[in-house]
Amino acid sequence: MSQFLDGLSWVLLVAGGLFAIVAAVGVLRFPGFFSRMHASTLMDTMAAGLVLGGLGLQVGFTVVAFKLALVFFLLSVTTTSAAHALAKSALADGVFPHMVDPEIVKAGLSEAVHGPLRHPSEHHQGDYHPTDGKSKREVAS
Amino acid sequence: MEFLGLFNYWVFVVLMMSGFYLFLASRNLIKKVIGLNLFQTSVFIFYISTGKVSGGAVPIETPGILIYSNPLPHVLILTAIVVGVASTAIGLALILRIKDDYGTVEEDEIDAQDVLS
Amino acid sequence: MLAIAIATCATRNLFSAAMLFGIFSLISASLFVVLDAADVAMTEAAVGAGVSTILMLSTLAATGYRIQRRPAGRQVLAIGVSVVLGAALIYGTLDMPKVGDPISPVQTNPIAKRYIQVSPTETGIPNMVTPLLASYRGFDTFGETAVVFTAGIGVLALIGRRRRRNGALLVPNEVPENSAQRHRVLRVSGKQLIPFILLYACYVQAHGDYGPGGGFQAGVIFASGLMLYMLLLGIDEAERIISPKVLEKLIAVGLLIYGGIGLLDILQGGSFLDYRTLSHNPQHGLHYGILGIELGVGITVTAVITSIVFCFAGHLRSHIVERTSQAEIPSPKETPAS
Amino acid sequence: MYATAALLLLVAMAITLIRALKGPSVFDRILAVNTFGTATVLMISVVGFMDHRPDLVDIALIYALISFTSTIAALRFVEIDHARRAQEAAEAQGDS
Repeated sequence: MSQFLDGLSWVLLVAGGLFAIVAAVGVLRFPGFFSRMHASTLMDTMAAGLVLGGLGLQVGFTVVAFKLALVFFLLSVTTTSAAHALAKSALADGVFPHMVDPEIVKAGLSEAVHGPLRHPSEHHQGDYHPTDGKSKREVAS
Repeated sequence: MEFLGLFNYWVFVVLMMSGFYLFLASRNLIKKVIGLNLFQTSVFIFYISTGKVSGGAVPIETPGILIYSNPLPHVLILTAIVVGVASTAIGLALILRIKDDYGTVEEDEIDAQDVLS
Repeated sequence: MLAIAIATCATRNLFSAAMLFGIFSLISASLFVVLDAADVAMTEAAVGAGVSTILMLSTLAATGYRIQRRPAGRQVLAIGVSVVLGAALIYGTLDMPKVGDPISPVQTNPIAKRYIQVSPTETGIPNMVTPLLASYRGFDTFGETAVVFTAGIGVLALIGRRRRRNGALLVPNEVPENSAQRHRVLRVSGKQLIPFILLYACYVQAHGDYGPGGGFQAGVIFASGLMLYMLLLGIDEAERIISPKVLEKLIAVGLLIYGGIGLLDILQGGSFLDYRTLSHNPQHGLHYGILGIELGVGITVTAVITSIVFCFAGHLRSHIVERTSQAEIPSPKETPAS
Repeated sequence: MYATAALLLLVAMAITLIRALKGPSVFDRILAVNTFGTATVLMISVVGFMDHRPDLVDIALIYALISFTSTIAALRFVEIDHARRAQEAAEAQGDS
């Protein structure tokens, strides 16, 4: 049983570390502030939860486990509200969500106003392909 | 920690020198304070590195652990950090007053105003 | 870490320099953890990431954060001096014992051995840093506390309540209608956190004998809790909770507790700060003495740091109020509803 | 096992750091610092366990609290600065 728990906590720890890396890569590579924010929440939820959970399995039900739970609780309270405030400040300061192509937004708006139009991808050929990640990155860079 | 060797000391030297450079080269008083802080932190790192014993543990007595790192540098640095932030606060307060009276925190502009008056 | 240091040098935007400095101290605190200095890491975490960042930011908010480009002459000279000095220092380190070497002079010094081997049994306190701080090096710590005290007094004298008089009380928050009202979510959740922080500070204070912690750390953490309150609800609200006058007195009270315990030792027939006389059992006496001293240190540090931060915030606020009153006379209508 | 997790977290911290250094906007930097802080919290807990010192979780706890405070401070600074710039712009308009 203890070996099973050990293995489980190993898996959790490594998974948490991997999630942390994924989050960090997201923070580095995503275009635009708000999508980066989306990536950073991964760190606060998945990575923190998995790593702290893995550590918690190591100690069992002790004071330390309680502290770990407290850390997780505090992290989930602080990071969410800090993220909320950050997004709000950024929005107020004139940072807008990164759009792949502002024209699409306009097209979407006009669609909303004037009824269905052509699909944006027909409209802007080569600019926007929802399924093609490559051109997205090109737009970002 | 064997592989560290003298590396820690080199890190400390480079950090210290970058703080020193910042202090010498910048004319902005706030940046000078940041440089001083950098310098200070490098000294902290130096002290703590000297206290480390390889294979040692945090100096809190626990049954079963025989080797502890040297607590003396820890004590010195512990107080030094708090004193350091207090003195930083003094420096920044002085800067604020300078800003109030001169309207700038750039050293040469202050000099120029002093020459004028 | 080096990258950060160099980037801090390179950037001319002081705001990013301050933020980078925050990261820098986070990293150095992690380094302290790796190097077995738990207490130091705790202090550095609380001080570097919290207090000094906030102080720098509030100074920057008052002074502006862009620097003009400078002529290069002086920088070249500075680089030259630093590189030469750095080379000399590195040359000096070549003779030094390796990091972690158990037979380096620092480790073989008899005093270190004594502290490690005797102090836990002599004082009954497992955390060696605490008795070392409060008892063996009690004079030193007394001096340090006095320095912190003096710094607090200095800041109060420099940017204290001088500017409070000129009608600044009309505007309760630093930026009316802009910040305090907008962040309702932040305010609610932050407010829930503050009791945790304060309680945790008390725990750190009391638990300093057994785990990492003690007066300095607890003081800084307590002050951070109050700082958070100030950031969330504005300086006036915070000063209503704990008034600057009380803080000023607390600064002195902490130091007086420290000195008073020392004097008590003399009265009991020992020497200054020799706590063994405080109780019939020398070990208990030491323990009580250390706890009392830590309490004194904690009170002083809390009061000093809180009042420093309040001073900075008050100064900043008066700046902003001055600027707004130059543009237009602030009317009571601007006050937020809360 | 702990070493693996610590290594992964270290890499994550390094990557986040690059964003903090690059950060085109102030908010990117704050975000990166925040993420970095979370990573540091995890890192410290893991290192503490690596040393068989679960008490070090205390330090991680303090980190979690303090990094929140400093994030809010940074936001506050940005707001004050924003307000000042807006006001300066308004004054400049009034002058011209």
